[in-house]
Amino acid sequence: MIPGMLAMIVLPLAMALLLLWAPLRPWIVRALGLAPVPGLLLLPAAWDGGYSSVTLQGGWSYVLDQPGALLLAASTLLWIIGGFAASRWLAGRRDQARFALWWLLTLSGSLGVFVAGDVVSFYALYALASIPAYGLIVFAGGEDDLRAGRMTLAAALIGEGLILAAFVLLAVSAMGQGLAIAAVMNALPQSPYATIILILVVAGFGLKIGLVPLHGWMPLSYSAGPLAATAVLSGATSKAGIIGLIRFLPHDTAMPLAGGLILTAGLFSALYGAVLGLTQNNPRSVLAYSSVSQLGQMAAVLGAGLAAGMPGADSVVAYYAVYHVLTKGGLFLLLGAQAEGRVTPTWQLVLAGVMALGFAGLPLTGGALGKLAFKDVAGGGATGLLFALAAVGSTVLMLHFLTLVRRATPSADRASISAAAWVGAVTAATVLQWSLFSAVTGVSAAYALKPGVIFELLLPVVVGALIAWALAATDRKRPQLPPGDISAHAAGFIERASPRLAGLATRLETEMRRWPVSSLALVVTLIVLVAMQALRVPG
Amino acid sequence: MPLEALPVTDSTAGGALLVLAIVMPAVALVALLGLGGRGARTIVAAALLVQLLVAARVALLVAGTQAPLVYVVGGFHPPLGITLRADGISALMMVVSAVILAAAAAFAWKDFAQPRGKPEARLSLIFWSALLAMTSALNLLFTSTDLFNLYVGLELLTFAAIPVVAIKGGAETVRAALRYLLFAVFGSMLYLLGIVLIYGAYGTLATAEIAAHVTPNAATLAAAGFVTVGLLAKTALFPFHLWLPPAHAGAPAAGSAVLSALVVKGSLFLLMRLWFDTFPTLRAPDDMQLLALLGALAVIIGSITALRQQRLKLLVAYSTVAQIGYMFFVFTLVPTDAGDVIAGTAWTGAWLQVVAHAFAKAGMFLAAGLVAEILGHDRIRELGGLSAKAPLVVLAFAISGLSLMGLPPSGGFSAKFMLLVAALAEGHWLWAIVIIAGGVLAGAYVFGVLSRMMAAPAAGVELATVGRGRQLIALGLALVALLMGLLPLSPIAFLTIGRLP
Amino acid sequence: METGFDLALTLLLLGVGGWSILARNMMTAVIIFIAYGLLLSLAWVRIFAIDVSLTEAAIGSGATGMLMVIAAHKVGADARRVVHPSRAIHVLAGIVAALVAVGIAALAFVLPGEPQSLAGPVMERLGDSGLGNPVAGVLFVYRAFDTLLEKVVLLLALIGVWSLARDEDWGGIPGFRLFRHHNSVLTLLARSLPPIGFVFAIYMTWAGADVPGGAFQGGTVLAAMWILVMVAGVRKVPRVSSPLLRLAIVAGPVVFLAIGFFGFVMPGEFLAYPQGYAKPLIVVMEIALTLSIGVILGLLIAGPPKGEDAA
Amino acid sequence: MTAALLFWLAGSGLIGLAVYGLIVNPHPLCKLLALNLLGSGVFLLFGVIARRGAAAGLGGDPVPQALVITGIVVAFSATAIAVGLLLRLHGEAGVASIDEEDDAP
Repeated sequence: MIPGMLAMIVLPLAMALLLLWAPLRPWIVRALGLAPVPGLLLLPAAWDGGYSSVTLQGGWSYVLDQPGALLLAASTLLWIIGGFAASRWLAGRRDQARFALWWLLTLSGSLGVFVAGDVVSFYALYALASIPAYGLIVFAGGEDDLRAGRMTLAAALIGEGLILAAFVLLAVSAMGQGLAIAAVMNALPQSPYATIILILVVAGFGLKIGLVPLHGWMPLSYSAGPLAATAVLSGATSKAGIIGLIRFLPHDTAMPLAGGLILTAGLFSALYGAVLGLTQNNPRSVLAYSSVSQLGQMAAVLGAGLAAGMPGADSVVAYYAVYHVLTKGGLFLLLGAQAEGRVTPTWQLVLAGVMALGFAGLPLTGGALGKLAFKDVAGGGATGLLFALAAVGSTVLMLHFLTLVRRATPSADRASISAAAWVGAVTAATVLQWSLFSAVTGVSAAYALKPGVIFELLLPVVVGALIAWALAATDRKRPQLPPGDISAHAAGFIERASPRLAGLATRLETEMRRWPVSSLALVVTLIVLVAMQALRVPG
Repeated sequence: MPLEALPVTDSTAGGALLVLAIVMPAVALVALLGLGGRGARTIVAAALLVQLLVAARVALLVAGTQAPLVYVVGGFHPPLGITLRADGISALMMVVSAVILAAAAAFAWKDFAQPRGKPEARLSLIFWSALLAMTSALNLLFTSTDLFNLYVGLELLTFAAIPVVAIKGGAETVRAALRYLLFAVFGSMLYLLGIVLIYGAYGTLATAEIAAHVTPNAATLAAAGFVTVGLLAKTALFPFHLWLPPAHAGAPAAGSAVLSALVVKGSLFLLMRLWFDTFPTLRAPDDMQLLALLGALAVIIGSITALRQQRLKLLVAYSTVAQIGYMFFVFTLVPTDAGDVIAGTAWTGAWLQVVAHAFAKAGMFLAAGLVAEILGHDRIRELGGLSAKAPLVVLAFAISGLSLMGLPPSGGFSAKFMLLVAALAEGHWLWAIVIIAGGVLAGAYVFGVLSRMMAAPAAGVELATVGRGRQLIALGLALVALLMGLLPLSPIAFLTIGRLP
Repeated sequence: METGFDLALTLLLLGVGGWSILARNMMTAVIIFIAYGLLLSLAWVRIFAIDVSLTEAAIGSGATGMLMVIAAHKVGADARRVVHPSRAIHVLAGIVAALVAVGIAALAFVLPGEPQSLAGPVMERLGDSGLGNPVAGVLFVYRAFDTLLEKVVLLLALIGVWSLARDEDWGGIPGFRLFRHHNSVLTLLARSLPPIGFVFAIYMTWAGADVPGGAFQGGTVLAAMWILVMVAGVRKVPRVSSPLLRLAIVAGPVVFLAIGFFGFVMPGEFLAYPQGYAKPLIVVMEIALTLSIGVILGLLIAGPPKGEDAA
Repeated sequence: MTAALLFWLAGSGLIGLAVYGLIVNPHPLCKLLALNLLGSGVFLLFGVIARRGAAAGLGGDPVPQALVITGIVVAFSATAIAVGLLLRLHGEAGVASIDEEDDAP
């Protein structure tokens, strides 16, 4: 286990370093799909649910538990598939090495973050998973790419800042007990800063998973950059936010209020993403809204678990995420394959449709298994109804996506991602999901085949399909919103206002830099400093 | 009323090393001037090598005995004479400055060569003399315990920095040097006024004696104010940074590296020495909020200004303005009761910031110098093609940037983390927000530059080739900053060896 | 009577100092500043600091004044071209400057307790060194380390000035920024004064061990003589690369360092003098320093080397 | 001791004047002059402190007096470098100004 964990983090970094040596570059570019291979060593842990950890010199520690292993398994497979797709796509392109560099850095962080066992490692690997993505998004250098890259980078850096604040407060709360995640989380319930830590954790990781209203960057980001990159970013690296919530929300303590709020925020995101996605005409943007919706459901389940104090919620959410990792990545790869210039064969459209409806819980798909697994945690009643509504929304959204895919005119881009890539990814999703069901839930997978269960799952899909049909039949022009809707408006406002603010700061700086002002300030500082001290000392 | 005498501290074994650290560069300087510039590099190499050995030996002795090294010059004890003393932080800074000076010298080795068989060259004589004088002055500032002796050290450091700034000629750099000189001399005059008042009040200039008798009377408070403000001017804390960006951007790369990494730290070191060791009872963390406020402004405004620079060297220089700001939180963050965990954390964080910034910034300035050499300019918009041509330079810049942004593993992260822990544990929310915001802004400007470096080259641009050796020097310095991040995040005992009370 | 004199001197100092700050014409300001320096050395006599008074007259007023006159002569026309800060800055500057002045003045009345002094300890051990002048004792015995470093500062000032030469002029002759007069009176003075000045400089240095005076005062006299000779064109100005000139520059610091290091051997401390040899060693050192200081001061005033044609 | 008090006041006043001149006088040579005035004021204060410490048969404490001598030399060194810089700047730019924006067209 332990060598596997380290190799998984170090191998991509080592490959990135070897890019310095020009003769090796073509080979490394060709081997992108091999970089995540050490992660396969850790695959068994997803089934056995064991727990292993190691602490290195200097307090760096790494752990492997079931939620981490589940996310890791799916992400490793997606990175391998994506890596081979990317290598093929890169063949003969200029600047291959640059793409490979950012790819490998993101890969190291994206997989490493699932096994980070202490606050510092987590922070470092999380940053590695988030920040280098910028290089992938702006790879082609177009105006839209640059804007999307800037937004993504801003979201990543601000997220880093929020998380750092949370981590420092955790360290302060657990002063003297080390920085292992387990240790600091133990101290959380007694911490005077517990509320603010929770707020920072939810906001910081919420930014990563596009929790409404922090979702504005996601449609922009997923609409730009090469599709091979978008596939891994949307499928794998977005789960850094999920593992963050899993690790840094309390496990053993029931927190009804905090949990309830997270549940509400997650459900709101789930519905919001499903509805607002319908206003988009770009299939990439639609998939992004679907991510907002799906990741929102995962957050909601974690919130429900926190409210009830159910530690099992972590594994369940990770299990549900497995399907999203590979299928979301797969659908982006489909768009890449589609752009090849051929008409998409019908069997592919059907397969894509089935897999996409898996997000809505279409029976027998991996997604349906995920929904069955978290049903107990999510609970029934009003919450259950809302989850069902989200499934209805997902159905409508995914059918909208399929219409767009069918209608899409193949672009002139000479992209060449093989259809095998996306088919492989969705197949892996289904296989993993079926084979893991009993390991995670303790219930035989046959449960999913019961007619009652199938009916219950089918209902929202049918309702959604009817709504979609009704929408299509009315033929009313649907409202169009810019990708990222209100949040993009807000970001746009900040984008326009910030140069003005920065201009103000630089003007102030220029003014202060003039000799008379600066020297005057020096003497004023002297007077204030002495006066402050003198006032404190009586007499 | 003569002050009651303190127990006399005699020279310790190895104390003479401190004299060597200060005087050997001066000997080399005299030899350089006397023999002419022709043997300059040999003399400098020997002097810096001795310096490295001396600094390492001092650090080992301090660590070994867990006690400071002391040397009573001429055998005359204070208050009449001058005593040199190296505690943990002195030893640390001696090692840091010896390493960075040696690296900068190696980097500048070819640029400031004396052409064989030609008459003595100006560049060679001036640059190497200034570098030697800087070495001497820095060691003096790190070890002297006499306030007037320290004044001479401050001036020596400034006068050594001026030729490095002005060496390239041209109206811009000469103006920068003049600004620097006049503002720095203003600062030293205020400092001198402060120590005049201290002598008037206590009849001694030895820090240990002052620390033992200091009382918060009017003269002492005024003195502390003058001394502090004078040193602020020399440290270029915002808004007293008017001289720093043009001076640090105008010097040759190796010079900029030393100026940004070490020279501003000389006066900062003295400021910390004064408030923590000379007037420890005078320091009320609440009154120091003013310094923290200026530090916060430096972080925010310096970073934003860096973000908007068009020239790489100016961006790096403004990053120094911002990074200096972090160091001023220490005056508020270290609580007065010694031995406190928070105190140790803040203290260690501040010194890590000083050292990590020294290495990262030296690496970054050297990288920026190589960039300018490769492209023939340093306009940020036109940095394209660098990553393909000189990946090591880009790597050096990136790693230095990592430390400045405060991402782990790097010394910059450890420093920022510990400062944050101290700030939040004491409820200084505002300063914590500033520290975090500064990291976000640093991320923005470092990434802005990196993405330009990664871009495709503009058509028809000729890129020059630079030597592998100098690229490795820049990279090596950056890597030191990175490896510092592997230290455990807890107070470092070495930094408290020999601290007064 | 004496108080009246002191009061008048105080008012004069403030008046003349203020005038030099407020004068619009730079040359006027500089000449007033020189006069101010002379008044100040008078003040130093009044507070029993003869050594300082001599130094102030020689360096603070003389050498500094000379540098500033040269500068004002060259850049005087700038006065019309620089922009003055706004009225608000003037007012604020006036307020804060007044606050600082009043604050410092107020400290005169609250300096704590009895005056502190090291006069006693200085005199107590001065006998060991054989010196008669306590100020020389402080400079060369107790705080010789400061004095040694101050010599390095002086060398560095020279490096700083030389760094401003253009590369093609390097190795050339320090450009006397003074006007070259081939004037018979000047030539006569330049031929007759230096021998007297030289003797006087050596005397001042040698006497400095026991009575006010010393290397700096002597060095200034020497520098003045040298400059006179150069300006009158009686002797050629040496090149900055001349080995002899370099030797003269470093002679003082070399002797100082050598004696300092010899202290390690005997009596075992850096910058300590062997029992009984203090005074002769100090006198030797001071004479070497006088030479170096004279040459360095002259070179600092002469400025960076200029091309052959400019000399 | 009235001389000491009077000269202390003179020193304070000179420092105030110099600070004012340093802030408002735009030309670097004027600033340099103000700096020298500031220095002389500081030295004078030190001289007064020496005078207060008259003891052991001396008219003043010799330690501050010696330090002032060193201080004067250091201040002179600064002046020499500054004059060199401002003359070079004058030569390069045609006018010696310290703020770029002070260069009136």
